[in-house]
Amino acid sequence: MRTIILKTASAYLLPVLLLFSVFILLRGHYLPGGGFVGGLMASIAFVLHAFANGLSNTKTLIRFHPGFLMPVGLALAFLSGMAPLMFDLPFMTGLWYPEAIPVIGSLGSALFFDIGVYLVVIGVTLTIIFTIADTI
Amino acid sequence: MEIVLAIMIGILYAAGIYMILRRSLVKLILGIIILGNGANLLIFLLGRITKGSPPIIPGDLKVFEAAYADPIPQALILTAIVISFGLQSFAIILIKRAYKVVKTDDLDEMNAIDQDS
Amino acid sequence: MTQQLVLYPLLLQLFLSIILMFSWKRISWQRVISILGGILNLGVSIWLFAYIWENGTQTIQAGNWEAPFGITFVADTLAVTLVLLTSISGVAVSAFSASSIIPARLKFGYFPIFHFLLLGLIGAFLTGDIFNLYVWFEIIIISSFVLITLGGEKAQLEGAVKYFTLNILASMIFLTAIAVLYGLTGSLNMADLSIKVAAIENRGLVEITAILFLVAFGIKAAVFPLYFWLPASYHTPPSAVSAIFGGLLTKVGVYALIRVFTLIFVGDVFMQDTILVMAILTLISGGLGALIQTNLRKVFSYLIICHIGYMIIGLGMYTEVAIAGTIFYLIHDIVVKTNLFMVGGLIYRIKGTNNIKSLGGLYAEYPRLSLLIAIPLFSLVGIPPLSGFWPKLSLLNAGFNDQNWWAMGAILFASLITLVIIAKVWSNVVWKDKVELPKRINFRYFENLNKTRKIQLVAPIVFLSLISLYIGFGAEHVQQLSTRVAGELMDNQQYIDAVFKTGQNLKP
Amino acid sequence: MLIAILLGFLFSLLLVFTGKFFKGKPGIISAAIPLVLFGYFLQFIPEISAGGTIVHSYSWVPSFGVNLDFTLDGLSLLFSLMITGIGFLVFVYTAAYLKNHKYLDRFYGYLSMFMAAMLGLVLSDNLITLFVFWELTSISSFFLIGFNNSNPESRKSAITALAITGLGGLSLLAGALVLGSVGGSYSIDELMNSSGEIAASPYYILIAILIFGAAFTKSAQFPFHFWLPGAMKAPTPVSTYLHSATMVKAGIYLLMRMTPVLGNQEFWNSTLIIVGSITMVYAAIHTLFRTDLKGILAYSTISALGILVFLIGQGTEAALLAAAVFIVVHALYKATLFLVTGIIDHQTLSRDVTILRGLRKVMLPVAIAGFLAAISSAGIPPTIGFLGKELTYESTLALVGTPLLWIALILITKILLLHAGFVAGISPFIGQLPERFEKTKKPGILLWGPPIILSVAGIVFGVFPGIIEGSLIKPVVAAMGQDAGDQHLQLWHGFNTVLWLSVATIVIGTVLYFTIKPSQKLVKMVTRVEYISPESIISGFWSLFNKFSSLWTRIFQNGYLRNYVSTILVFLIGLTGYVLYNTANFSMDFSTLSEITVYEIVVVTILLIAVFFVVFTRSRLAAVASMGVMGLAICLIFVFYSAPDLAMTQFSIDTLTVILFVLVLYRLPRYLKLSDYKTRIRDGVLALSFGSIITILILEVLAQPVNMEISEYYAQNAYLLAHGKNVVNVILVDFRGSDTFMEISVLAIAAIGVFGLLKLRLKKTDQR
Amino acid sequence: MTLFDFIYYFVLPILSISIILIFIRFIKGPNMVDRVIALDLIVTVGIGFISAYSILYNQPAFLDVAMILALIAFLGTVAFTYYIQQKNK
Amino acid sequence: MITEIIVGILAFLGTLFVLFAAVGMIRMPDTYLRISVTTKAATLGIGLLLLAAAIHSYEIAITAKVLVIILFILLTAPVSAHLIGRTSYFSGVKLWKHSVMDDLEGKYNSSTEVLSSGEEEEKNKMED
Amino acid sequence: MKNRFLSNILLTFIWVALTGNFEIPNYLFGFAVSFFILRIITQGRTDAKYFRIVPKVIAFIFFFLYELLKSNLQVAYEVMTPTFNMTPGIVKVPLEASTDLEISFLANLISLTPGTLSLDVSTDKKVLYVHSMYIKDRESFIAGIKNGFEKRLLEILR
Ligand code: NA
Ligand code: NA
Repeated sequence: MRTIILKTASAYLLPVLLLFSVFILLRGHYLPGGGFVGGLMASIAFVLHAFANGLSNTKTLIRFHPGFLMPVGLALAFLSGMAPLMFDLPFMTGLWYPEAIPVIGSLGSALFFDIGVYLVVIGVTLTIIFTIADTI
Repeated sequence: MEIVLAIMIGILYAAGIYMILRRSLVKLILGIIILGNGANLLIFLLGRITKGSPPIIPGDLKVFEAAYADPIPQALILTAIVISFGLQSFAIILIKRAYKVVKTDDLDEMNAIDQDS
Repeated sequence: MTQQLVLYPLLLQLFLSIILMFSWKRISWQRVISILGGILNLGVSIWLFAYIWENGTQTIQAGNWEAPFGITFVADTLAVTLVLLTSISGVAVSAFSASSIIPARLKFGYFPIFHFLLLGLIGAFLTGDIFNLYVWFEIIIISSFVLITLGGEKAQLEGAVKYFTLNILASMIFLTAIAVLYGLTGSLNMADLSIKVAAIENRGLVEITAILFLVAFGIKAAVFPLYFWLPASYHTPPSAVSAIFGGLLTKVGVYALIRVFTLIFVGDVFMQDTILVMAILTLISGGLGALIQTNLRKVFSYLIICHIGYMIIGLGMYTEVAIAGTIFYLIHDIVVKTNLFMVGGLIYRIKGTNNIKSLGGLYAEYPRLSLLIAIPLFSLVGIPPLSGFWPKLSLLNAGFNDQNWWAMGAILFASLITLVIIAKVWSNVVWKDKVELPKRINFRYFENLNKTRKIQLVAPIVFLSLISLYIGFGAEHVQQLSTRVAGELMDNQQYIDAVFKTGQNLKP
Repeated sequence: MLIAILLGFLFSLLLVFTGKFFKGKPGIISAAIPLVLFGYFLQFIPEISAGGTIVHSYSWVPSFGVNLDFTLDGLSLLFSLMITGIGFLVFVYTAAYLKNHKYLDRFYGYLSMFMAAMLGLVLSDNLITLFVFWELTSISSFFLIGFNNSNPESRKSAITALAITGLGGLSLLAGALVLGSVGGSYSIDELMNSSGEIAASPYYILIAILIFGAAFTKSAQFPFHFWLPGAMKAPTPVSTYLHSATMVKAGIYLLMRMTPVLGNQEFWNSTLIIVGSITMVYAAIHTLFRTDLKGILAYSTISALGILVFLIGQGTEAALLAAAVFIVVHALYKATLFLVTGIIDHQTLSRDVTILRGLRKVMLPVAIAGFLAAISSAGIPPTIGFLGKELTYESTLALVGTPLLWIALILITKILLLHAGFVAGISPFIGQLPERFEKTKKPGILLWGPPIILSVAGIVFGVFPGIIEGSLIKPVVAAMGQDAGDQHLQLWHGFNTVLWLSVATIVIGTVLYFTIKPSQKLVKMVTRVEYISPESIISGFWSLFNKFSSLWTRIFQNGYLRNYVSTILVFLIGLTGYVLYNTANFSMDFSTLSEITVYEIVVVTILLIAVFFVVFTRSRLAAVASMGVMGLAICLIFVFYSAPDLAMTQFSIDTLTVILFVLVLYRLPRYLKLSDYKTRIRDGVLALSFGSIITILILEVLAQPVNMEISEYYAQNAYLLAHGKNVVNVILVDFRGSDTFMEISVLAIAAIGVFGLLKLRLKKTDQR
Repeated sequence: MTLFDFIYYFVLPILSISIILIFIRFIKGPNMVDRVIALDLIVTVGIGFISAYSILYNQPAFLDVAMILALIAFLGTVAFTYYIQQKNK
Repeated sequence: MITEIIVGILAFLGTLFVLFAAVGMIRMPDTYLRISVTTKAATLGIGLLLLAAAIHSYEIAITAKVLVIILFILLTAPVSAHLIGRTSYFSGVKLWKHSVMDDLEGKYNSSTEVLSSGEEEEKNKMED
Repeated sequence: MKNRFLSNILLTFIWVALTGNFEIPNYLFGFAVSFFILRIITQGRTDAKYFRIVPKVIAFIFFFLYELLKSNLQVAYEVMTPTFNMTPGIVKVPLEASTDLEISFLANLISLTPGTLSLDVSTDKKVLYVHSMYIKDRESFIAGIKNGFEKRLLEILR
């Protein structure tokens, strides 16, 4: 859509929304949120940007195909699920760093898993929407 | 309230089914979405409902002190919602592609393959 | 280390899928990864099978949360048998795909999705948690959607719409059933459910839940009167896809029926009778359908339905002999049906069509290949002592012990129909003189393929044929396995003990 | 013995890989196999005739009680010798008959496979094993009948034969299973010992019927006989070997084998007598109406099989002896006649008896063989045929009840068979050689040798019946549990009724031969009544069955998705409704329910109206927007009942779905076709019934006690063990992390699918 | 009258009435844009609902939902307007 | 207690403004007026309600978060209004019959998506 | 460069506010997160001067809140009284504001306040089309906007 008002707004909303998304991702273990909703927020940010600025602009912004995030996210989740196997614990067993980390709280494999979820969701949503928009 | 919700869920199921039985592919998918929502709410209701106490351990506590809503149905529904989203988005694209190839969204005109026997 | 073994096939498939996604456009890598991974997976599955055979049912608690709180994976003999068969079919179809799937499809994620499908199947067999089973089912469904539509041809899409809708409907019913089960018991662990459901006093409610499961899984298993999606769609995707579908997809529904009705809803006469009637009608209906088809793959599709009846009928009779027959048939059918659709694909590669009327001349052109094809075809018929014969023997025995003349009649009827159909197929495809068809331009005819590609097409068929020959001639081994599985299923306390680690037969 | 049986299979397997070698002249080497086997079985004659049996047992599938138990007694020895002996001759004959044939190797493969299967069949002591080989004979017969696979008729006959014998096979399987269950074993030897119990069991009739089903189909008894004339499409060696000498006798073998187990019962005997007599007369009459040599021979074979069944049905010592002799008789003369016919066909390219004349001039040895076979067939002394016929009359005369009828029937049959034998074995050779056959090439010794050997054997055995009496025939009777010790095979019995019957047969038959000549006119006569023949009745039934299949399939698989959905739902509603109706008890404790508030009611109402709007609006976009409202309402419901995570997810997903719809929809036209009023009512009723069942189900479940054991475990351990306070999230990433992993995999797969669906465009050439 | 009662007997009912009124507009249309406005407004009132509800049960966790609603509702509107505009092209 | 009263007042005002918006939604005679009404009243109302919730929680963390939400609403509400407004106009939604002027008429070319300012035409007129 | 830094700081504050954790590590973390996000999304952008405008910003906020309240009361009155006293219409307002940011800011503020709604900006960014509920005459309406919002806004933004 050719509207500078939306375009301008989206330019400012994009970082804010992305910030939100990270926020929602990280605190999911303590409050409502988590990788899934966080990922959706991030993708919504980019989708909004695409609506306002056109898909090609958003694509140059991201620089790589969002689909690439899917295997990356899955691999991250996979590794966090596999890590316990090194300690002869079952798949997906939570490993926790003994001390609390500022901001995030307890650092554990679950967080990496959630980040994996986050990345996959972004990858998926953007792949779907960009593909549709591409082939309209 | 449970009774009201039970009736509502029944209606959601009915509406979903009714939509699936229509001729339009778009309606079909809307029906599937409605049905999915009905199923999610069903899980929710059958896991028993609790007002105003989300399953989040409050403040500095380490375990719950007061009543809390059953978190399991919530987790299940979350999973189900996300999965449905995956399926739905695929289905929606299917409409698009089907329309392009078959040139219709009328399901009654998509029966060539069953009948060439 | 060995305790982790239970999940190795699953993790390996997951790993393969991810790796394959990373090698998105590099289809030659994908071919190699898929085949080598498949072989590796076969090795792991054999290892797992041998381990379970030696040591009995093993479980692993994902996340290290004790049952029934976490998700339990249970490797009993049935599960590992099916995992093994999945790996066998999987590796065969991998190789077959490498040659028969056109590069255009490979470039759009065929192999990652294919391995996701295998992942879903293996997960469904191993999981001991009913909701987790739902999730695996969804993996299977979505992968199969993608595979069935990949290429987006008209027929594919029309088939996919039906396939999609009816499978989603099944999923919804499944989900509804899980909700009810959770509402009744507050549990999702199947072993736990087994205990808790038995304790529910309102049996009517349990029965309704059972019906929901029956319909949900019945749709997936393609049982009468729930099978419609299958004939509408199975013949539309590429043969390699049909092969894995034909071999394994309906079987996972059968598996779920077996699991649920031997573990959770046990001893309900009304349900058993219902299953029995459905099975009989499935045998008849599938047979009648197959009789009148003119497309090779449609014939096979209806035969899938027909033969699902054999598996379900054993469940309906619910005796150890009957269940053993079901299991034996399951084992036989996975191998043979996979092979059959690959055969269909091979014929398509040779001739450029699957329409029976246009086929022919195979005997003159490819006599040895024709004989090779005879193995799955006549195994399917159950010409003794080929593999299809033995389970029927079990089922007929069980039917007689039950004085169930209808069941026996349906089994014999379906056998005869299958015999006639396969004879017709053989006559038209192999014997009949070549029908001169216009050469399709740029079509990759079998004769024009290079040697590697030819081997990739034929070797899987040889491999599966050898296995089905083994199932037939080595029926004693398979029967021992089936009997053991049936024993485990009939005595679900073993399963429960394994999950809660309360039994004595478990090694640490 | 196992090796003896497997030899044929191994050889055919070998041919798959070395076929080229056997395609040409070396093909005749194959004949070594039946020859060796013939020798192998000959060596057992002394032991068997001394009353012994040879048993070999190999374990195979003990779980099913299926073992490779082989027993060689008089009955199986006779059959084994026929199988290998005639087999040898046929193998030799084939080398010449199919000389230079492109697929000679295949032919030998099938033939030796068949021979092995047949040996297995007659040697098996285990019923299931017997069935296994039984089916293998059907399958190899299928391949042999369809050997000329370019010919559609030949393919069709192969399928018909397979279908009929397959039907019989299943009957045998069922019979074997029931018999095994009733008798407690699959071992025929053991079953013989419990024949009393079997006869007394309520399943006796069933068992007998099932065994009959097998035997009658295999041995071409009325009304299942018609596959046999059809099977004449096979090359003549096949007709000789399978369809006269061996395979069709498998049914006879089965009946004989089962006689000690099931025989000597009213039902058994009378059924066999009736079916046998109908078959023999019916088929014998049919021979009059054929001009094709093989057709005549086929019907005369059926007739002969009928005689055998008739004899077995009589069940007396004399009858069984007659049967045993007649088996040998028939094998010798019918095989000869077939071979002779084959030679004629091979050399003259014709099998039409109305034009074949004077061939003795070009193939004298063949003529001799034909003549000898014909007189044996006619029962003219001193052939063995005469012995067979005499014994038949003798045992029939001894029948209690109405022997006159049976004598009349058998007499008619014999007369007609004589006629047929003369037509096939004599008429082509006598008279003037027509011009067209003058240049006929002489057949080689490989062709005429075998029929000469067989026909001469018929004379030799007739003149010196002692050769086979003690060594082959009597052990057969003994194997069936009878002692034929006081009977002797001899040509001359003195002047008695039997002799007069024989004389009558020969005289009337010969007269008939000179009065009724096969002609097209006769053939046409029979085609006029063809529509009431069992074949056309069964094929009519078959096409009706096909129509029914189409109808049935079209009713269910009608191409309309909504009908599929409806069917499934009707099924589901029917079952659940039935159970609900029988078991529902509404015992809700209203005090445990939460109170109803205004805002909840409002949200629910809005949700429902939004849903109705989705259902009834004609604008797609409005429907989608209404889905948005619905999503929000659900989101609020989740908030009201303490599920913030759900609320968030629900709303974000809904918005995304709406966006997807929006992106996709605007290319689509408006909803065009509405279903008619009736359909909508029907669907509405269906949908509402389903909804009601769900509602009732919910209320029922809510009335049940709650179990929070697992939730409590999560609540207790979420922070302490899993370091999280949002229990839902802890469940998602930890307690049930595997679910979540798969859930994101689902998403990834869907995305790949969408990508492929939209971006992948197949080239025209890649499409189907 | 406690704050609870006030929210319970005044705020939530009024919000309910508002939402119904807006919903009536949604149903009535007459244009698609009216529906879009109504939808947007319904979501906005939904945020109000959640705020009030979080006061009622003293559960600030619900405000996170309000936040998500605020963030995402905007996107819905953008999408719809995009759609209508494309359709009119 | 004082907090409770403040919360009550804020909630009261917020609710009221929401109600105004809702009534406006029903009563206003054309789409543009409805947009106008809702953007303002609803935004204010929701802002007040959110604020009430924030104060009620009595936690600085939550208050801060609520302020961010309000900021976000203030940021997006007018953009939404603008989007819907222009879309309405360009898709042919008519103004209320008592409207006094329409400067936008005929300025939009839907195929090129160009909205003319009318300045060129005036320039052209003056040059003429 | 400076603009980016400022954005970064701004986002950091939003982060801290969102998380409600006012400890030093959270500022650092917030800074890192925002830096990363900006790094991902930044393309070339114009600078602006921030520091001298802070008091004006505060004044502007109060002005805006006042306008907001006023407009709402007006609307409330209009909605709740049985008759309409509206004279609505669309007015073309020539723009002094020139950058995208200025124009958007102005347009949004207009939308948020008394009876007015920015419909769209012309493609050449010269005029803003505004829908208003109360138009006495075109000139005074335009003047109201130009002297009110636009002037104050441009003071801040320029
Ligand atoms: Na979460
Ligand atoms: Na864990």
